[in-house]
Amino acid sequence: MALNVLYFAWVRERIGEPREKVETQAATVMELIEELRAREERYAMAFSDLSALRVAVDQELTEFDAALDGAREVAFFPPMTGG
Amino acid sequence: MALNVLYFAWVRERIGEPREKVETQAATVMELIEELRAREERYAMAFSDLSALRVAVDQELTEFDAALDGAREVAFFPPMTGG
Amino acid sequence: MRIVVQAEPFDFGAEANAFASGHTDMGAIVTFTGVVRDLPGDPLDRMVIEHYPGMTEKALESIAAEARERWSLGDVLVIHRHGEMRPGDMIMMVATAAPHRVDAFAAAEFLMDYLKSRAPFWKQEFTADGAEWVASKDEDEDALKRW
Amino acid sequence: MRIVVQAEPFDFGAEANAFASGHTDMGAIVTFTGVVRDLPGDPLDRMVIEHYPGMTEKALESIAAEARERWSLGDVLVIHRHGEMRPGDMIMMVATAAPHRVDAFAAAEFLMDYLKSRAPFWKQEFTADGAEWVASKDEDEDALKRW
Repeated sequence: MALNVLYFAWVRERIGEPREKVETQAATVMELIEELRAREERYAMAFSDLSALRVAVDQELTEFDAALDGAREVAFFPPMTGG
Repeated sequence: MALNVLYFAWVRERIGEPREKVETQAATVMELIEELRAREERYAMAFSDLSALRVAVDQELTEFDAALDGAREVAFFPPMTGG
Repeated sequence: MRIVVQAEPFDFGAEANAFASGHTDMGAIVTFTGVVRDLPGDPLDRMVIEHYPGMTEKALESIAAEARERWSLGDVLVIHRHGEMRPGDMIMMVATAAPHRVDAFAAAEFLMDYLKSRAPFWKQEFTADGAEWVASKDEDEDALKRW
Repeated sequence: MRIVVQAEPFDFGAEANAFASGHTDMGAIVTFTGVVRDLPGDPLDRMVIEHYPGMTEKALESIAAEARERWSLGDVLVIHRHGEMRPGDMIMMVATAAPHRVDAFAAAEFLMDYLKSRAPFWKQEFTADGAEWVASKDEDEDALKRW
């Protein structure tokens, strides 16, 4: 499947781009992260400490073990600092 | 001593005036209330249920057993409903 | 700190803007505004608020001073009207400015709880049935116990 | 209920007045406004807020809808800016209208607690030392536990 993968804040800075299309068979967010980590050093760096990351699937906050079936958009970012 | 005695809200309505000068030797608020009660029916009515009344001496909320020495102004009123 | 007791209406938005604009070192501004409600089933013609001139200002100043002792606050504003008001009219407002939101919220709630039952104001409501003094609520007296 | 996410400044006073004026059946209006603070010792040149278009609006709507389920509220307003801001600029505001003050206060605090760490905004501060992403605070995460 083709996923839109989005990055925000320092995750975006480490990856070097705000979004990309990723062709993947990953069944969960965690499997997607493993695939990305294996690609290049900048991904490995961005995903080195998952406790500092949050993930949204189709614009809903979720956990790293969330399933990806039917998902169209996955976003990675640090803890939010609104308000 | 001569005290300015003030009445507010329904206490003012029952007494029939907003303020009066009272010549008294009362040592406490309670003694002043007893003197007023003895005066006329309208005072007895206004002071019939002290749990429904509050008192301020020289513009500070206080209790019915508060001393009056040196006081210049005593005010009686129902519980406050500001805000 | 500014304490205002007046019969005239006040401009909530203008007051809120002026209050919030004065403080580049305060991250959090909280306002509370009390509005005359129209009573369902018993339409309110007007509300008249009586107060105790002199004591009112003292009581509000002492409540505001206590809030400034309890929380880290940059500023406090209290405006309270007396006299005649109609449904939809604003009765009063408080505003607090603090470095952090927890202090701004707590101080505003504290001010309101004290102002409700410790500042010498008395509300009277006029409806088609006549005039009635608003009774104080046990819950307002109870609200003071948490501070 | 009105949710606004925009880069442009907003007029806090005008928004507050418009919000408060619409409700003769609501006795209590609470507003919270977040202001860019100047950091003592390390003067802030500017703050830039990044957000996640689409998800931001959804998250704010869902937080506001939850507030309306939990408390008796007449109305909710949330305005949050993104992009570049200077010290003293207003970042965001929430407003709540309720028949009673307890609900208006609780809902405003709830909205702020959730908005702080569940709405997809990220602050970056620019000082003479360079740019730094603002770290989330444990106390903000902890604040959610009380609801």
